[in-house]
Formats: sequence, structure tokens, C-alpha cells
Amino acid sequence: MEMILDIASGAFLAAGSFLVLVGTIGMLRLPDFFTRLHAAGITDTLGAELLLIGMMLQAGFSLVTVKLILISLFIFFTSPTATHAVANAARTMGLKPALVSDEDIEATSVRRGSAK
Amino acid sequence: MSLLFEHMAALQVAVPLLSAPVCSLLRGGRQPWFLALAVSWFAFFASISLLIQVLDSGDISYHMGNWAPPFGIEYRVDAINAFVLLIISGISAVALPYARLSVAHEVDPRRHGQFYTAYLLCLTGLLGGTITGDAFNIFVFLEISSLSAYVLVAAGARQDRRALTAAYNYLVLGTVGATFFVIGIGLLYMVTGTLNITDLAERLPPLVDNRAVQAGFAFIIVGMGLKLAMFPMHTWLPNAYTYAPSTVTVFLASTATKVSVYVVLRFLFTVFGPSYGFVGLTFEYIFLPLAILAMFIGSAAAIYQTNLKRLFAYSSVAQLGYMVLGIALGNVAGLTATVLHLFNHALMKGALFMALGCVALRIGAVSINGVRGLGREMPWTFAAIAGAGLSLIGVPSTVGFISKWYLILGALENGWWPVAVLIVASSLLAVIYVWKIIEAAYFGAAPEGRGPVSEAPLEMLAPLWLMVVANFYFGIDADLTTSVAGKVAATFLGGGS
Amino acid sequence: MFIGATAALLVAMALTLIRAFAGPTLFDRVLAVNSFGTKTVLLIGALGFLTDRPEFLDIALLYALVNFIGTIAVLKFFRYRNLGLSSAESADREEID
Amino acid sequence: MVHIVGLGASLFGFWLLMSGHFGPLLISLGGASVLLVLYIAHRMDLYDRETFPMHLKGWIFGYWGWLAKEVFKANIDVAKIVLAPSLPISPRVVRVKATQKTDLGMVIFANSITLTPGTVAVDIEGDEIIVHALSQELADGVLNGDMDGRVTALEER
Amino acid sequence: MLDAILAHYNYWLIIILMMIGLYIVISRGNLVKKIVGLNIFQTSVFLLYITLAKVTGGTAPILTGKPEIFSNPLPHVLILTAIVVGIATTALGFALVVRIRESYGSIEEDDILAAERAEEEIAVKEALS
Amino acid sequence: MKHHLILRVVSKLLIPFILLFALYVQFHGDYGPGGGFQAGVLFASAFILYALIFGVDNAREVLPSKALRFLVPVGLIIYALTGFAGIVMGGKFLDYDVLAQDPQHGQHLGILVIEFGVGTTVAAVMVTIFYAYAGRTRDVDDEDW
Amino acid sequence: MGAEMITIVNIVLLTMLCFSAVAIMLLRHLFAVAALTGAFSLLSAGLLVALDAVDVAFTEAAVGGGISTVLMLGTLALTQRREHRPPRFSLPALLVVIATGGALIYATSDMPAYGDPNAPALQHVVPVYIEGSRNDIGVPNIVTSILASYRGYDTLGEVAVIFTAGIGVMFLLGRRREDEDDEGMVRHGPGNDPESSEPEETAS
Amino acid sequence: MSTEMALALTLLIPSLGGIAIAWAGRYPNLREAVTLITASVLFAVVISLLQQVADGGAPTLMLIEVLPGLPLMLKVEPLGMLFGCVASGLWIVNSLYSFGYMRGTNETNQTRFYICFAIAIASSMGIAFAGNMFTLFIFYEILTISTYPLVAHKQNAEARSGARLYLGLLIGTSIGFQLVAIIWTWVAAGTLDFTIGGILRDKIDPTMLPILLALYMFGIGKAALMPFHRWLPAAMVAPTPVSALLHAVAVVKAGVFTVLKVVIYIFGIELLSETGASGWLIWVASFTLLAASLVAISKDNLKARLAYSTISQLSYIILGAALASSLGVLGGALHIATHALGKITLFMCAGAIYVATHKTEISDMQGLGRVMPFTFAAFCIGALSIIGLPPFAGSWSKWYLALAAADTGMVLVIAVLMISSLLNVAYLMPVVARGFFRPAPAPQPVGAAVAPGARFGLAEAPLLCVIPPCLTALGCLVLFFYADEVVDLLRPIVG
Repeated sequence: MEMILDIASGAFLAAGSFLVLVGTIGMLRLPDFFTRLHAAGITDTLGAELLLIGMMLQAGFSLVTVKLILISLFIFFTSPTATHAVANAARTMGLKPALVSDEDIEATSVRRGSAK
Repeated sequence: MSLLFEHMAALQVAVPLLSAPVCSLLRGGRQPWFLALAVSWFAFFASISLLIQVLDSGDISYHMGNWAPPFGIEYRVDAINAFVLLIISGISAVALPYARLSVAHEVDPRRHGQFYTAYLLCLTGLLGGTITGDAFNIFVFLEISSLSAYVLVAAGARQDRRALTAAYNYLVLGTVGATFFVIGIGLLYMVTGTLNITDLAERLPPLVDNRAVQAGFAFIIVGMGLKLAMFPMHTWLPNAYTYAPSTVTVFLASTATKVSVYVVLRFLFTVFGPSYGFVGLTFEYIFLPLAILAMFIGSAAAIYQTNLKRLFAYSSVAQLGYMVLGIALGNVAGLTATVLHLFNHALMKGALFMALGCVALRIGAVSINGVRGLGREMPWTFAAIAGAGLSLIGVPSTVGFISKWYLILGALENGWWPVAVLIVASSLLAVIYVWKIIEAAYFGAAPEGRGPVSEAPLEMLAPLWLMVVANFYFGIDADLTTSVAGKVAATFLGGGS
Repeated sequence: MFIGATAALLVAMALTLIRAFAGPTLFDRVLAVNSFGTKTVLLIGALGFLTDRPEFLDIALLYALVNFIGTIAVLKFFRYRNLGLSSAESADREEID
Repeated sequence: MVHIVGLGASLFGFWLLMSGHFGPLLISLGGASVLLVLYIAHRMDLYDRETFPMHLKGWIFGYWGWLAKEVFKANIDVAKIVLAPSLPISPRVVRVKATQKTDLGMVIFANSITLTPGTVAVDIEGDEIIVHALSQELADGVLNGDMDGRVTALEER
Repeated sequence: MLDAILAHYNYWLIIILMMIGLYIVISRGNLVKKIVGLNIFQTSVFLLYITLAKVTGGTAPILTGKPEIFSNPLPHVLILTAIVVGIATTALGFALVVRIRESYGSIEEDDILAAERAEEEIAVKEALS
Repeated sequence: MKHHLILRVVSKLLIPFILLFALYVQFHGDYGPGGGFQAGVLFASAFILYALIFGVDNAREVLPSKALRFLVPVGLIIYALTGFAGIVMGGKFLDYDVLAQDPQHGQHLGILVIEFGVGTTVAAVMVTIFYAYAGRTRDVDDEDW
Repeated sequence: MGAEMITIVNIVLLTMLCFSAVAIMLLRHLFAVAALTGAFSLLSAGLLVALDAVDVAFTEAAVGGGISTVLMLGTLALTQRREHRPPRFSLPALLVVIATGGALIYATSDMPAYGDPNAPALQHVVPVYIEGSRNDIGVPNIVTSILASYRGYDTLGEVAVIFTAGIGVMFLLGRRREDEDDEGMVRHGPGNDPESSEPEETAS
Repeated sequence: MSTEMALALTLLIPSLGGIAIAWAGRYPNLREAVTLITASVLFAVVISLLQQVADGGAPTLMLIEVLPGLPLMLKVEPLGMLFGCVASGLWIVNSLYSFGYMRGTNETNQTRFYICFAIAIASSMGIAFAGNMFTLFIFYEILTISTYPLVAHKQNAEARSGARLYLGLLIGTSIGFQLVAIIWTWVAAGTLDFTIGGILRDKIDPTMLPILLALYMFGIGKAALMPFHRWLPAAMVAPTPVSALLHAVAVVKAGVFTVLKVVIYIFGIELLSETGASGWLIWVASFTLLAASLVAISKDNLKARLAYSTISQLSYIILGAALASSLGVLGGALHIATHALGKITLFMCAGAIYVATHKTEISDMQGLGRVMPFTFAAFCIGALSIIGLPPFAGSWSKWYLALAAADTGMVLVIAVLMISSLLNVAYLMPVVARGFFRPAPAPQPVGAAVAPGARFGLAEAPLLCVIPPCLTALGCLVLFFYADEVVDLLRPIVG
């Protein structure tokens, strides 16, 4: 049982680490802010949660697990909110997404602020 | 009552500390001032009783929280810090009666509560930093006083916006200084494992050659040097003193740098001890030239000032040079001079800045131009400036003379001839800038457009003259101060490890 | 196991920091810093396991919180310059209530 | 009132979970703390359906399971794109009609969109959510209305 | 082995950090940047203290019932205090910056100095007239 | 005007838990990391979050400046009075041993009380400072912005 | 193994700290600086965790990442968002910095090695604290027992410092929107104040 | 009245007088009455001490111990007694003269003038009766500061700059050199008490003695040893009574008095003569003596000429001290009195001329002697006394000095004395000659409106300006006959 838990948690940790790295690479590689949002999303969601699950498996049923769950819940709520907030701010401040066709941009009229 | 005396060391700081938040709860009017006054007088009373206790029955050790040192924080009162406590609380006790009208004139009335709260905090910090026997506690309390001092200096912004930049520069340099001090303490802690000053003193001697100790020494000195405006690190001082409200200038100029000097003394003599090779080298190759430069550059800069507050602020830089010089001399006489000058300089600068506050109350800005011919209209104020100015010069029968006497004595004892000559030469510079004012006030014609000016109110004149009289009294009967200072110096050099 | 995760997190943090430095827009930086914060939270968790003292997750929780507030604060202040502009928002709020 | 009790209970549960100490002192402090928080929450006007979504009941966990699957799939997709040497992206900005009636539903929908990598809810305009997608396929995953429907269903149950 | 090489490596990095912070304080003309530099400088000092408190193989100084080696808790306490002092200073510093900006219209040292010098010259002229 | 919707909803959800977390930190300083100072900061940050999302004016309604002006000194007074209590009850300043029937209880009580004082002052000061900043309007619009 | 990993973590984190400090120095967009300062604080807090200073890490995160970032943002909102002057090289600053760093590096050669369990700092007072915390005070968190009891007086000072900051900020920035404060603060000095013509009270 | 009491009164009377003058400031007559009464009472008190001193007593008053071993102390000895008598006695005369002068020229701020004058006298008394060097130094500084307002009395730019130089040089030298010397002495000897025979024997390396002596000599700026003499001419901007005070009553006398005190009681004559430490001083003094006389000849302004004359005359006293023989010291001490009488006469005459005619340049004074015969007669007597011709007092002091020079074998010094006497004639007599023997220029000088005796064709200054110089001129004559008594009084100081 111990063994299985170890292996499982190891797998989760490995997968989580991998996804975190991929997300980071994406943040570096992708061409503009809006596309990078997506890469950042990888880290924040699946990467983080997988790592946390890996840790929970290690910790067993204890206060630690409870706290890990709370952390994961917290990240689950805040991370998309923060991402949205950044994206929203960028859009309202007039930052234009790259590689998006013009009619799309027009469809999303800029509401506030002037070009930076 | 015996309870009171038994805990006097703790109460010395705890009462002002408690009174500060209480003060901020008070609602306007005279209440905050009155509380500050009462607390200052209590502190004065406490410091007197502590000094008597110390002189009668030796050092007092008070264990905060009843934890024995070095585990808990210890208050350790010996002759020197009892003396410094007396200076601080004494100045505060005299400055506060003076403060009410001056502050009412210079500080926004709706902020008086906050102003006096900050003042009380400053007092608390200075007292706490002085009385404590724990190196880190010094830092904490000095920061209380520094932070409140930044606020107090910035309070002058109502008069002149430059108070803000002055406070900002003071803040940046003060914080760098404090941080250096913390680094120094950290290095000492690293190799000794203790923060208690007495304990440090016991544990350091085997570590003379330890480089961490040496670096720690350097950091402590530089850090405190910044706080005490030791010569090349004095740049914050002139503007801070110039643009702060008068009361604040009186209080800070007479006390804040003194506490830093005290801390330097404490570390140099109690903790390290002059017998350490590197300490002696510091005296001769760093303190001595810096002190002399401070004396001359400070005085020379003072001569060229048109703003009188800044003039005396630069003079403070020079006077701090004297104190450092006394340390640099490294003998009993020199050290006596430093300790004496802590007191004496507080008296003379307190009186001078008080007088300038009186002038500011009547004519606003205190420029050399503005005070022309005022000697006749404000005779008492300017007589006070003249008296305290003489003391600043070091004319015999004033306190300034006593300090210089011991300084020269110290220089001669070391056979440092040129130094003795330089000391007197620098006091000649003081003649020039003091006389500039006297001449303008008494023999200058009033600038056009200035209406009749009345003498400052008695409420301000009385404390002012108390200080002036003290300048002369302690210059003629120097027995009390010199015996305490001499005792302190002897303890440092003889008894200090 | 945790060593691997820690190493990966460290690498990821370093790369994120580069993005935070490179920008080019403020939003890129904020995004990077936010993501950086998340990774720090994970790192703290991993470190807790690495040192066998996993009960310090309170700190991780705090970090997640601070990170969130920090991000929101940057955006709010950057957009509105101050927070006195609440009249529009209070109207906003009344609309909901 | 239900909200208050519900919030209080969950706060107290939160306290117990965090604390791990069940001495009388800490429990009573916990109780006091919960009351204080409730008072502040009351002052902050937080007692409404948003704060304590009791009406969502247990159904939310089913939705979360589905969402987890979607998130997982999307992660793989985006990871592939990021790691592909050619970086095959074709960003799109699309408007998605949201059919939720409540704010909370809308928020769950928008956050779900953001949570799935490849799509980010950039803004909410009226009942439309403006979404930035990394590629057309990923955008289609939102546009097909599957998620929207599930969130709306969640809301109605 | 590694530890032997790294015996002081941590310290050196902290010192470099400290130097960067101090350099920012002294060389930057922007008042906000100066305060940030001050923060970096102080943080590095905090790290110095905490580093000296670290014991290899030790753990955080919280009693668990098991016999353990603890890192030195005293520097932690000191630094807690120092952090508080730091934030207090920062808050005051920023408040001053805001007021300076309101009075001078700038937070660049050069501009402020220029304005002050101009004022000073006027004052001196008045004094000489 | 719904572009704060997400933030608002999520914050409403989070704030009570942040507040409670702060209180948890306050009272569990004995057992784990944390204590009055950290708790105070956390508590304040909950208010700051509230102010960020709902505006400072609303935050002021929840926690008026007058209350703050009272709370700021009160924490420090509590702390200092604990110190004086030590003297009054026959010990030294800040001596907790004498506060209760036996030293260990006294220590516990003392630590609890002073930590409470610390938390109060810190939280109040932090919120005060934030109000002071956020409540001030900018005075210039220059090309910088 | 774990311990060595921690050492490596330390060094990597420290390197990142230095990097972000340099970035802060070079960046002229002050909001970016604020964001990076937040990251800097989180990083240093992470490092503090790695160094077993959990309480400090807790504080540093809350203060550095939270409050001071928010304060800096508030300041920027009220001032400006860009540094006007480009970074310039300053020789005196460099000399001062090198002197400081030199003194410290000089000191390191005689410092106890990193993590040395026999360091003098651990031998003298600390064992008493650990035992005292266990027996006299009965508080598991040694840091708390030192902070609140052994050195409770320092903490009193610390609260006073925070109180001072509160009073100071209130004094300086006051409350211009307060109903009881219906009159604007007097704050401008005499002279050519470009903003003095602006109304003190800006209704929102 | 106990002697301590009397001693204390010598300080208290002028101080209280100053306060009383301030109080009476609004009523000029009362003010001047107070001044005069104070001066008279003071003189009486000083005289009351005279007998005791003449009998060899040394009334002592311990005021306070400022620092351990450093008391403020008064102690009367013959030299101090002499100076005390001179200063307090001449104050009366000078006060009388001041009333006339100050009213005659309608000066402003007269109350301040009298107050400062009183303080200056008080400090002169302090100097005279100081029991140790420290006490002396304190009163020395008070004297400097209290005379500053007197010098700057006119408050115009010239007066201010003159006063600035006055104060700068005096404070500068006193703090810069004298204080150092005092502290050095204290460090070396452990005391500063004035002791016959000196306190420095075996206490200090003989090679350092000249340096210490130099510090003292140049530190006593009031003695106007070149190159620190500039303050004296600069201070000529002051009203004439002030000049009289400076030159005759208090200031320069205090300077040379201090020189003598230092030489006699600090170094000891024997020590100096044994070690020859004062050899250099002889030449400096001689140089000053001659150079100042030469400068005096070149000055056309009467007061400037007198000022340089003073510088030159002071060097006689210093020379006497530098010779380090008992005769020299006696001569020097005697010269304090004789020169005081002579010089005050000359100054008062110069002032009287100014009051009457507003003339300051010697070249303008042709024929004035005929309209102001009393003034010019007094001037003539004063001049003769200064030159050192019998039967005037000045001859005695020069005599003693010449004897001392001969005694010590300093032939060159004798020559210097001779030459200087000739120079004295050269710069003083032309004034007299011009006044009496040159015809007045065509338009007769317009005398002061109230000039008494105008109907006799005279245009003298007010009576109060004329009587005092006549009195002092008489004094010059009288002192010639009573010089022996003075010398007897002084004898104890040389052991």
C-alpha cells in the first residue's frame, strides 16, 4: 500500500512538474500577452493541482492533507480569477491581441483607456 | 512608593511608551500637550532618581519580564546612561512648556494630537535606546525615535515644503544607518551568541583577531555615525534641523544625536574597549581626522548660511566633531570632554534653537536678513542668543568653555599639539558665525516693511532663559557635571573591559 | 521524488523571472509574477516535504492569498490610479443587491 | 438567516480543520473568531447567494469532475502546441453566449473557461463572454455550448 | 563535500544582494526606487541573520515532541522585529514621497534639487539685497 | 457594468475565510508559525482586498476611520498595560509569571493577551495606512499616465 | 540528501533574488518594479522557509509581498509610473557599496560556516530558550516564546514602531475625504508650487 | 567692612551700577548721576583696600571652584592694586568727560554706552584682582565682549567693521593662543594660581618655555604686540571716551597688566632670566616700539596717531617684562600708571577738540591752541609725560626701564629707548606746535554753540570736556613726585 501510494504520488509529482515546466516554456515562447495567458494557465491549473495531489498522497490522512486541499481549492478559485483580471485589464487598457483578425477585434470594442 | 522606585528603570521608558497611544486617543485642545508635559516631567523625575540611585549604590540592573540576562532584556543603568537619560528628559521637560505656543503656531491645530504622540514616541525611543543593556533593543528603540523624528521633521512642511525632502533624506540615511547597525550586531552575535552588552563585553576579548568582530565594529560605528551625523555622513542633518518645527529642532538637536554618540561610546568602551588594537587605530586614523574636518567644515559652512536655523544646524555638525574628537583622544580628559559636551551642547543648542523659535513665532522665517535690528525689539530673546552663542564659542564661564577645556587637556595629554591648536582655531570660526547674528540683531537696521515686533511671550521666554542660565551656571559651577563625566570616563577607560 | 519536483519548480521559477524581467508590457510581468507566486506556493509545499516538516503549509496558503491580492492590487491601481473611484462601483453594487 | 448559519458552520468547520487543536480555549477562541468574522461579513454585506452558494449543493462536485476532465484534455492540447517546434497557434477572440441567469452561474462559467487552458475569458459584456482562444479548435470547445449548458444546468438544479 | 565549498557561499550571495540594494539606494534618483532599494538592502540583512541561524540538518524551531536539532530561533525573533521596523519605514517613506510629489510635482531627485536650488537662490538674493 | 463581476463574486467568497484564517494565525502562534503581527497583516489584507474590489468608501463604511483611530492605540495600550500588570501583581515589567496562579498559565495568558494587542494594532495600522493612501486623490494628470 | 538539496535550493533562490534585484534596478516602469518587488519578497520568503525560518517567512510574505507592494502601488498611483531618468552609473555609490561588501566579505572568512551546528551562536543562549520554551512556558513554537516572553520587551518596541508608522502616515497623508475633516490640510510651503491652484478636495 | 566684602564689592558695585543705569536709562541726569556715584564709590572701596596691600596683606576671596583645582578666586597683590586704582580712578574722570562728550556730540544709545562701560570696569576690576590665570582669563574675555558694543557704538558700516576686527583679533588671539597656553600651564603645573616666583619652575622643559611665552604674549592681544596690533587703530571709530577707556583705563592696560602678571607670577622673573626664554621678546617688543612710532608719525588723524603711540608705549611695558629684571618689571608696572594718565589726557584732549571743532586731522588744527588754550596745555603736558621729560610722571618709568636695560647689559635696548623717545617727540610735539604757533587759517573755526568762554575769544569744548584732561594733566605732574610711593607699593612683587 505504502509502495503504491509512493509510486502514485511520484507519478503525480512528475506529471505536475512536467506541466509546470511546459507552461513556463510556453510563457517564454509564445508571442504575445494573450497567448501567454494560456501557457500560464497550464501551470496554474493542472500543474499545480497535480503536484498538490502528489503531496497529498504522500501525507496521508492528516492535517497536512487538509491544508493541501485548502491550498488547492484556493488556487482553484483564485488562479482563473487573477488570470481573468489581468486579461480583462489588458483588454480594457487597449492592449491588442496579436495574430487576431481585424473583425474579431472590432467585435470586441475597446471600452476604456487609450493606447498605452 | 517603594514600588515606584524599585521599578523606576522600567517606568522611565514604559510610562512615556504607554502615554503615546493614550495621547493619540485624546481629542484636540490642550490635552495632548498637557499629557506630554506631565510625562516629560515624570521622566525627568525618574531620571533624576535613577541618577541618584546609581551614584549612591552603583549600577542598576532591571530584568524585563523577570528573565535573567542574557536571556531576557536587561535594563542596565550606570552613571553614563543615567546622565544621558537626564539630558534627554531634562531637555524634554524644559522644551515642552515652551512647545505649546510654538507648536500652536507652526503645526496644523488638528494634528496636535498626532504631533504630541509622535513627540512622546520620540522621547520614548531615545530613553529606551539609552537605558537598555541589550544591543538589539537599542536598535528597536532608536528606530522608534527615528521614525517619529522623521514625522516630526516633516511636520515642518506647513512652513516650508523642503521639510518633506529633508525628512525623506533623513529617513533614507537614518535607515541605512540603522541597517548597518543591525549588520554589525548580527556579526557580533554570530561569533559570540549573545546580545546582552555586558555579556558581549565578557565574550569578546578572546575574539580580538576575529575578522567578523572587526567588521561588526566597523558596521556599528558607521551605522551610528550616520545617525549621529558624523562628518561625511552628516548630510541629512542641516536640512532636517532647518525645516523642522522649532520645538522639534530644539528637542532633536539637543537629544537625538546625543543618544547615538552615547551608543558609540557604549560600544567603543564597554563592549570593545580601547585596548583592542583596531579600536585604537580607528581613534587615531579615522575619528581624529574626521572630527577635525567636521569641526572646520561644519563651522565654515555655518558662516556662509543665511538661514539661522541652518547656520546652527551646521554648527551642530561641528560640535558633533568635538564629541568625536573627545572619543578620538582616547584618554580620560578627552572622554570627559565628550560626555560633558553631550550635556553642554544640549544646553547651548537647546537655548539657541528655542530662541530662534521665539523669533520664528514673531517674524516667520529666521534669516540673517530678517533679524536685523531685532535686538532692540526682542531684547530678551536676543540676549539669550548672545548668551548661548558665547557658550557655543566657548567663552569662559560658559559650559562651552568647560568642554573645550577638557578637550584641549586631552589633546595635550596625548601630546597632540596641533590638535589643541585646531580646537581653539575652530572655536574662532564659531565667533564669526555667532557674531554675524549679534551684529545683525543689534547693530543692523530693520529691513523695510517690518512692522513693530513684540517680545516673545513669557511662556516661551522662561524655558529659554532657564536654558541660558543653565549655560552659565554649569559653566561656572561645573563641579556636578564634570564629576559625573569624569567618573563616567574613568569607568570607561579603567573599568570597561 | 520531491527533489525532482523542487528542481523542476526552481527551473520554472527562473524562467518565469526572465519573462517578468523581459516584459514587454506590464501585463506580461504581472502574469509572470502571478505565475511565479503559484510556483512559490508549490515550492514551499515541496520544501516542507523535503525537510520532513510539512506542517508549514499555512505559509503556502498565505502566499497564495498574498499573491492573489497583489495581482489584483497592481491591476486596480494601474487602471484607476486610486481607489477613491468607488462611486461607479457602489452603483455597480447596488445594481446587484 | 440560512446563509448566516451556513456560513458560520462552514467557517467553524474551516477553523477546526485548520486548527487541529481541540482544547477548550482554542475552541472557544474559534467560536469567538467565527462570530467576529460573521459580524464583519454582515457589515460588509456579504450574506447573499454569492457568498455561500448553498443552493448548488452537492451537484457542483459532479460538474467539477467533468471540468477536471476537460481541463486535463485542454492541458494536453496546449502543452502540445507549446512544445511543437513550429508553435502552431492561431489566436482567436470570440464571443460566447452565456445562458446563466445568475451572476454566480456566469462567474462559474467564465472561470471554467479560464481554467481550461487555451481559452481565457477576457471580458463579460451583457450576457456575452468574450473569450481569447489559442486556436480555433480550442475556441470551438467553448463555442459548442457544452460547458455553458452544464453550468446552466448546475444553476437550475 | 558540497557543504565545504558552500560554507560561505550563501553569505557571499547575500552580500552581493546587499550591495545591489545599497547601490540602488545611493545611485537612483527616483525617490520610490530609493525606498525599494532600501527594502532590498534590508531584506538582504534579514537573510544574513537567518542564514547564520540555519543549522545543517536542523528544522524549524517548533517543538514537536521528538528530539530534534533546531535552527537558532533567536535571529528569527530579531528579524521579525526588524521586518516590522522595515515596513514601518517603508510606509513612512512612501507617505513622504506622496507628499513630496504633491508639493514639488516630481519624485525625481534632480528636479527636486533644481527646484530647491532655485528657491535657495531667491532667498540668498533677498538676503543680499 | 459587469466587468468586476468575477472578482466580486470570488472575493465575496474568499473574504470571510481570509478573515478567519487571520484569526487562526492569531491564536495559533503558540503552535505553528504566525502570531499577532502576521495575523494583523492578514486581517488587514482582507480589508484591503475588500477595498480593492468594492471601493474604499464601502470599506470605510464597514470599518470607519473613527473606529480605527481608536483601535490603533488600543493594541499598544493593551500590551503596555500587560507589562504594568506584571508590576502591579508583584513581578517585573512584562513579567507574565505572576499573571495567573502558576507561571506556565501566566505565560500562556500573557502571550495570548499581548499577541492580541499586537494583532489589533497591526491590523488597524495597516488598514489606516491603506486608507490614507487610497483615500487620497491624485492631484496631477500628466503625460506620464 | 535532503539537506544538500536545501542548500542547492538556497543558492538557486539567492541567485534569483540577485537577478530580480538587478531587474528592479534596471527597470524604469515603476509598476513593473512593484510587481517584481512582490516577486522578490515571495522569493526571499521562500528562501526563509528553506532556511527554517518559518515565522519570518510568514511575516516577510505578508509584509513584503502584500502590504509593502500595496503601499508602493498606492504611492505610484499618487505619483508617477515611470522613472524619468535612465539608470546611470554612479562611481561614489559603487565605491561605497564595494567598501561595504568588502568589509562583509572580509568578515566572512572568520564567520562560522553556513549551517555549522557548533556555531557559537547556538551554544550560548539558545539551549536555554529551547528548554525554557518546553518547560517554563510550554509553548511549542520557540520563536513565539522568545518573541512574546523572553524578548517580549523588544516586541513591545516593535508594536510601538508600527504605531509610530501609523501615526506618521496619518500625520502626513491625513484624511482628506473624512466628513469631520471638511477643510483641506495645509501642506504646501510658500513658493512656486505648481499644484497649489488645484482644489484640495477632489470629489470622487 | 571685611576685606572679602570689599573685594566682592569691587566687582559688585560696577555690576550693580550697570543695572541701576539700565533702570535709570530714561532719565539722562539720573543715569549720569548713578554712573558718577558708582564710580566714586568704587574708587573709595578700592582705596580702602590700598592700605592693607601696602602693609603687605593679600586679601583673598574664593568665589567658586569651577573645576577641581580651578577656582574662581580674587586675590589682591600690589600690581593688581595699582591697576585697580588706575582703572577705578580714571573711571571717575572719564565718566565726567563722557557726560560732556556724549551730550556734546548728541550720541544715540547713551544708556547702552554707560551700561557697557560699567561692565567693562567691573571686568577690569576682575582682571586686576584675579587670583589666578583662569579667573583673569574669564574677566579678560568679558572685558572684550563688553567693550564690543562700545566700539561698534556708531552702528554704521565703518564702526561695525572696526568692531568686528576688534572682536575678532582679541577673541581670536585670546582663545587661539592664550587659552592654549593656560591649559598647557595647567597641565604642566597643576595650578594657575599667581605665585611670586612663578609656578613653572621645573615643571616644563626649558626649551619649550619660549614657545609657551610666545603663546601668552601673542595670546594677550590687548597688549597689541605686533603683528596683532591692528585692532587698536580699528577701534578708533569709537567715540573718544571709549578710546580713552581702551587706551588708558581698561583694555590695553588690562593687556599689559596681564603680560606683567604672566611674567611675574606664572613664569617668574628669575626663571626667565635664567633661561633667557624672553630674549626674543625683547626684540619683538623693540621692533613694535619703533615701528609703531614710525607709523604714528605718518598718521595725520590725531586719534590714529595716538593709537599707534599707544601701541608703541605698550611695548615699553612688554619690554620691561621681557628684560626679566626687577627694575624692568617695576618700570613696566609704573608705566601702566604713567602712561594711563598721559594717554587719557591726550585722548580727552583729542575728543575735546572734536567736540568743539569737529576736527580730527592734525593738519587742520593750526592755531587751535589759541582758541582752546586749556585743552592744548593739557595736551602738551600729557605729551611731555609720554615722551618722558621731567617733571612729569612718564619720566620715571622710562628711567627705570633704561636702568633695567643697563643692568642687564642690553645696550641696544637703551639705544632703542632713546630713539623711541625722539620719535615720541616727533609725533607728539607737532600737534602742540601746530596748535600754538601756527596761525589759524582765515575763517575762524566755529565753536560749539554753548562753548563757554566764547566771549573771551575762546572756543573751548564744554566744561565737562575740558576739566577732566586738565585734572589728569595735573595728575601727571603729581605722580612725578609721588612715584616713590608707587614703587614702594610695587616692590614686593619682585621679591
